[in-house]
Amino acid sequence: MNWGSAEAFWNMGGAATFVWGSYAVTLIVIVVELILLFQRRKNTVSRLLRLRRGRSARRQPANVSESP
Amino acid sequence: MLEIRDLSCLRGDRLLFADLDLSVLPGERVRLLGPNGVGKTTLLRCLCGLIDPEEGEIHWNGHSIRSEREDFHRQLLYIGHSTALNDLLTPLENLRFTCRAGTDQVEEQACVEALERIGLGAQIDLPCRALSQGQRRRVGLARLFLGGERRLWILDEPFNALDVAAVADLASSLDAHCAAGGIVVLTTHQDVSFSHPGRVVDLAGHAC
Amino acid sequence: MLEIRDLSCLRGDRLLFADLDLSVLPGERVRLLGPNGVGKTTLLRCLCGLIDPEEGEIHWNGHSIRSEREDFHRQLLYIGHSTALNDLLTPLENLRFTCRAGTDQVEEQACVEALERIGLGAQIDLPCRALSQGQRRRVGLARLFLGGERRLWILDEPFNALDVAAVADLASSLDAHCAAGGIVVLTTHQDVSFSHPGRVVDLAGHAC
Amino acid sequence: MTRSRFNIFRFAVPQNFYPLAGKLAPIFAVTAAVLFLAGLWISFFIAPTDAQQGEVYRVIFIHVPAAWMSMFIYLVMAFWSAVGLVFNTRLSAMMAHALAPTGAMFCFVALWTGALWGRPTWGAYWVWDARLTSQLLLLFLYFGYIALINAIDDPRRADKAGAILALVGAINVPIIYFSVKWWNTLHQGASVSLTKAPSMATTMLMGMLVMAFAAWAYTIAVTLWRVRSLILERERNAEWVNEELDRLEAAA
Amino acid sequence: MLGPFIAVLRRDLLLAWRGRADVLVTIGFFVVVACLFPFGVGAEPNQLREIAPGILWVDALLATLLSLHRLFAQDHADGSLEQLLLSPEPTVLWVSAKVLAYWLTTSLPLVIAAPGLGLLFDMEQGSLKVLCLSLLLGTPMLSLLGAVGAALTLGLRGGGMLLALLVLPLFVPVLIFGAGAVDAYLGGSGSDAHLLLLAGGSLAALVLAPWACAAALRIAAE
Amino acid sequence: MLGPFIAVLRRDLLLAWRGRADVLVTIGFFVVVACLFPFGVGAEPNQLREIAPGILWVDALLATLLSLHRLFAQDHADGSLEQLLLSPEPTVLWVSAKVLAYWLTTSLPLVIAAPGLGLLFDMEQGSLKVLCLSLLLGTPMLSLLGAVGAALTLGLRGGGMLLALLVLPLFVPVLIFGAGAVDAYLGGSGSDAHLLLLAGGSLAALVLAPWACAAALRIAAE
Ligand code: HEM
Ligand SMILES: Nc1ncnc2c1ncn2[C@@H]1O[C@H](COP(=O)(O)OP(=O)(O)OP(=O)(O)O)[C@@H](O)[C@H]1O
Ligand SMILES: Nc1ncnc2c1ncn2[C@@H]1O[C@H](COP(=O)(O)OP(=O)(O)OP(=O)(O)O)[C@@H](O)[C@H]1O
Ligand SMILES: [Mg+2]
Ligand SMILES: [Mg+2]
Repeated sequence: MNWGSAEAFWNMGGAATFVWGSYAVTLIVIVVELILLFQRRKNTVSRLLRLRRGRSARRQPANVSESP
Repeated sequence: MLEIRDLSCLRGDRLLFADLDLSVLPGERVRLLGPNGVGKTTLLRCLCGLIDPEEGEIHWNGHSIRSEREDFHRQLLYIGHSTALNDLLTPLENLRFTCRAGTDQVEEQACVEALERIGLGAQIDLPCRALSQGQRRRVGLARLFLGGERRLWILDEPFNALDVAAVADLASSLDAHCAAGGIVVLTTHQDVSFSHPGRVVDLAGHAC
Repeated sequence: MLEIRDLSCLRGDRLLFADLDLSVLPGERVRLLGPNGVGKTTLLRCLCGLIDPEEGEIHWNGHSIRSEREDFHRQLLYIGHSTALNDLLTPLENLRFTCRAGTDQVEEQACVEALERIGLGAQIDLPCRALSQGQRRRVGLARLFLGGERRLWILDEPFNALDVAAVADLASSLDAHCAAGGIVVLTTHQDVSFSHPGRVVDLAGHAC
Repeated sequence: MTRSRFNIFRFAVPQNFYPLAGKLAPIFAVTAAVLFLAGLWISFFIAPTDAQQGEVYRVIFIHVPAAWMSMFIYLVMAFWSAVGLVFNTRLSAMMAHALAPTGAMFCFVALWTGALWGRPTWGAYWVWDARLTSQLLLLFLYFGYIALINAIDDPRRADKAGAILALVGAINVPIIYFSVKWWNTLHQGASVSLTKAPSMATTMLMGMLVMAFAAWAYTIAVTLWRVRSLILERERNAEWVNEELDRLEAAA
Repeated sequence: MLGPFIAVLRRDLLLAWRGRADVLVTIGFFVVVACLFPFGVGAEPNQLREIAPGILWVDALLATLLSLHRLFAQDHADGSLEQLLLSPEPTVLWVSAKVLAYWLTTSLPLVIAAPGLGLLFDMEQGSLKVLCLSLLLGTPMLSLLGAVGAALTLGLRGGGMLLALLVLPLFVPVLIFGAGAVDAYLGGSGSDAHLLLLAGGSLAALVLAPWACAAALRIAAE
Repeated sequence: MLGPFIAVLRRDLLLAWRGRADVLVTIGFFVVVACLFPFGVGAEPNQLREIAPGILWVDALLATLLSLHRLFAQDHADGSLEQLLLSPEPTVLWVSAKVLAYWLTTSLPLVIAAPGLGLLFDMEQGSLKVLCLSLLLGTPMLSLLGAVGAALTLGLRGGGMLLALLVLPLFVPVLIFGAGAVDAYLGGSGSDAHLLLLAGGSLAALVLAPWACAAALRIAAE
């Protein structure tokens, strides 16, 4: 074990900004990517469901609507 | 002979029409009918090979227009909504360019005559930017007089913006082309009197 | 009341028409007639104040439209050849913008109803780029239902690209506007059946 | 409306690939999480302090895997694009499309960690060193690809245009890499070259490798998930998507 | 009175939001062009640090230039401009709204992105702050003058280039004071005078440019 | 076979001739941007001489960029592109003609204008010659790669900027070897290797780019 205390661990031998800055941003970026990913999935599915509902609703009156 | 088999077209999220079958014999004139937005323009662009259909095949004289693209395009004359005119060039220069780019061998003199015939004699040296709406369309249509040996004409609302005399003139040109064994596929919302009624395809019947 | 006195218009080095006199009373519908390129569009744009005429004056209710520009434009609704639609916005957003920019106070709901009435209910959320030619024109025309208190409508080939049903619908709207004491000045090459014939001005008679 | 297209590879058909991706993705995700935790443990609690650099060097455990991944992903993207253009398989373009955001993410991480590392070691966040510069250009290539795809709203057109761009970019990547290298040696400036640790301790190497495998597994999982959304979008008019939607609607 | 102003502002911001990628792309262009210079000029840190303010200012100017011709082009092509000219309220009103929306969506992002680029060129904090301030005060003038140029070249052939040629000479004073501010700061004489001049220029342009722009648009619509 | 090639080449040259002013405007832009740098960077002759090749190359690149999006835009907007795609001959043919015409009317004038600018920056004869040669050999690659970008971004929102973002990274090698040629010459190691590489790159682009361009245009017309 390299670290005598939790404090020493967080201090990282004086390079805390750089080390933790790297790890934290990496983590944030990964989390953001995952959130976007699942949001996209949700959006896609709800959009397709909406479209499908719209299409089946439109199918019946389509031919009556406004043909000359 | 133009054959459409089982065609369906998708735009964005919407399936415009599905399972369209149609075959057009030499000498026939087909008018596509249907309300605004039903997919007439889309169908015509499909027929030209500008859009890939979602499903189905289009054949010209028994060959798929994909595999025999060059032969097909040598036979095709398409005039769409946009006039394909460069605003800086004169009608004559534009017409000559369109013909040459389509590998039609035309003389300068023939172009001048086509423009005069269509009523642009006075505007032959004006940049197209200065032309009126109807005059612009006429420049595009002058091409019809020069594409003699092209069998298939596909015209998207060719009568738009034309005055009464020009409409009658164009109609008789289309009649003549069909009489000579050509095929015309067109859309228009106007009622134009042709010498014989021609076939009408109502796209609304195939709409999804 | 719209009065045109002694108007002549120049485009480039060509005098299109000269000494045009015309006065239009409330409730009248005037159709400008003439072959392609005679100067109908130019005249309409002159009437709106977009082009300065070479000579002559245009008066609205007794005031020159130059000196009383703001009052005049509060009464005017012009729909030209181009549709004034931004391709990225939806029909609803475009319509709302045009109204607000012209200082018409309209509710969102009124815009939606106007679009539904003109047959674009299904396209209300589509970017205008995706619309068909006729659908684009309809978006522009939806404005007519929202410009209630504007007396003077100037329409340049409003029937272009519209299907048969839409043409009939638009014609009856124009009739209604005239019946309510409005003025309509329009050009069209199509024969449209109105409830009463209206006045026809043949510009070819004034052409130079 | 099922399509009957002949395909050598069964799973090149979106319809077959979609459920397969759904099964595989969680497996890779779990693998990635486990490896990542192990890698973190190694990098902070097993790897010793570096004699020259002190603790800062611990950045290496994300810096290097991210740099490797970002370059590798671009190659894979180009590969799928080429396959898509040559064999006209729709799934390939979707794969390329699904890989891009993750590649850009790793590219950004490599730059960010490198910059943070550079400050204490070189005294500047950024120097115009060949390797750094080509990494930056790679990020621009990713951005260009993503911007192009987002600007096109017809998905099929977006896939095709993206494939062309990815290929043109891929042909240029080695050219860019070598030209930048040459450029930097030509102007021998005050820039510091990457100081390579003389002989990497085995624990260090191990930590890096574990993290690299975690990145691999993560990339695969994320890409599979993303490609599932893309497949649904592109194939929305197919009958099987309809059935899938039935299932999803029932589940919701 | 403010109807058209608000309508135009709202629509243009909406358009920017609709194509939000564009805003990112503007920043991307700004960054990429800045990164080109080291390739051309060489990677020596001291030299780069010295020419950095100049490069960033020239870059901001080019980014403005590249997007300027879009300012009225779309509205002109689709006929919206005609409709706007027929609005009963004075033209200057909505012209100002358009320029404001333009500044918010293209210049402001540049000001925000500039500090990051400053780091790439290893600029120090103090001069970086002066640089950003000078950009913030100077870019409104660029937008306003540029709008006049855009209106004048509307619908002419060779639009983009002609526009560039027209407005670049007008931009030169802005560039001189903008890049000069940092030099003055580094030289110890303080950058206040330069920054005040930039602010004054922007204010003057704000008062005068919309009128010129409105007149030019009327001509272009004929 | 060559019908469309010649027709397109003739028309595009005719268009350039019709709008001769444009060609002058391109040169004007090139000159004005080069003149901006002394304002931005400071007017020390030695420093300027040193960075001159880099600046001129970056400038040429920007001038190319600014005019690139016009390459297909007009034809796309007015429908000529559709007609060209319906031509029976292969698309690559007339695409090459368009790029050739573009190079002749925008890049070649830059090459011709460069010596004058070099004198402004007090470059000496030998390096000026190398600079012009590198421009002559390198700009075809810029045009060809740029054409691919222009075709890919055709009709998209944010066109010009997006195009810039796409192609600028691809332009970097050209820039490095172009500006590097002068440095190598001054450093005494001879510029042949650089010039050969530029020529090779242009040749490779000549073979490959028209295909990519044609494919992209087909997609754009859909
Ligand atoms: C923004 C700054 C930086 C960037 C963009 C960057 C980029 C890269 C890239 C692309 C690689 C992979 C190269 C390869 O495998 O051939 C790499 C590896 C590496 N980097 Fe960095 N780096 C940066 C800063 C640093 C700093 C400051 C250090 C340490 C002082 C460093 C140390 C390393 C090491 C040790 C490797 C592994 C080398 C190898 O496996 O060959 N990097 N970096
Ligand atoms: N991205 C999209 N999403 C949904 N619908 C779309 C999309 N793009 C196009 N459409 C629809 O596809 C149809 C295209 O129609 P097309 O232009 O072929 O009509 P048309 O029959 O020629 O009409 P017109 O008579 O008005 O010319 C329109 O109804 C349009 O709304
Ligand atoms: N610079 C110019 N030099 C000569 N004639 C010009 C110039 N600019 C425009 N014209 C002519 O002015 C006329 C403009 O007509 P306008 O657009 O008003 O016609 P229109 O009656 O609306 O025709 P259409 O029915 O085709 O719409 C055209 O005949 C055009 O040729
Ligand atoms: Mg249509
Ligand atoms: Mg007209």
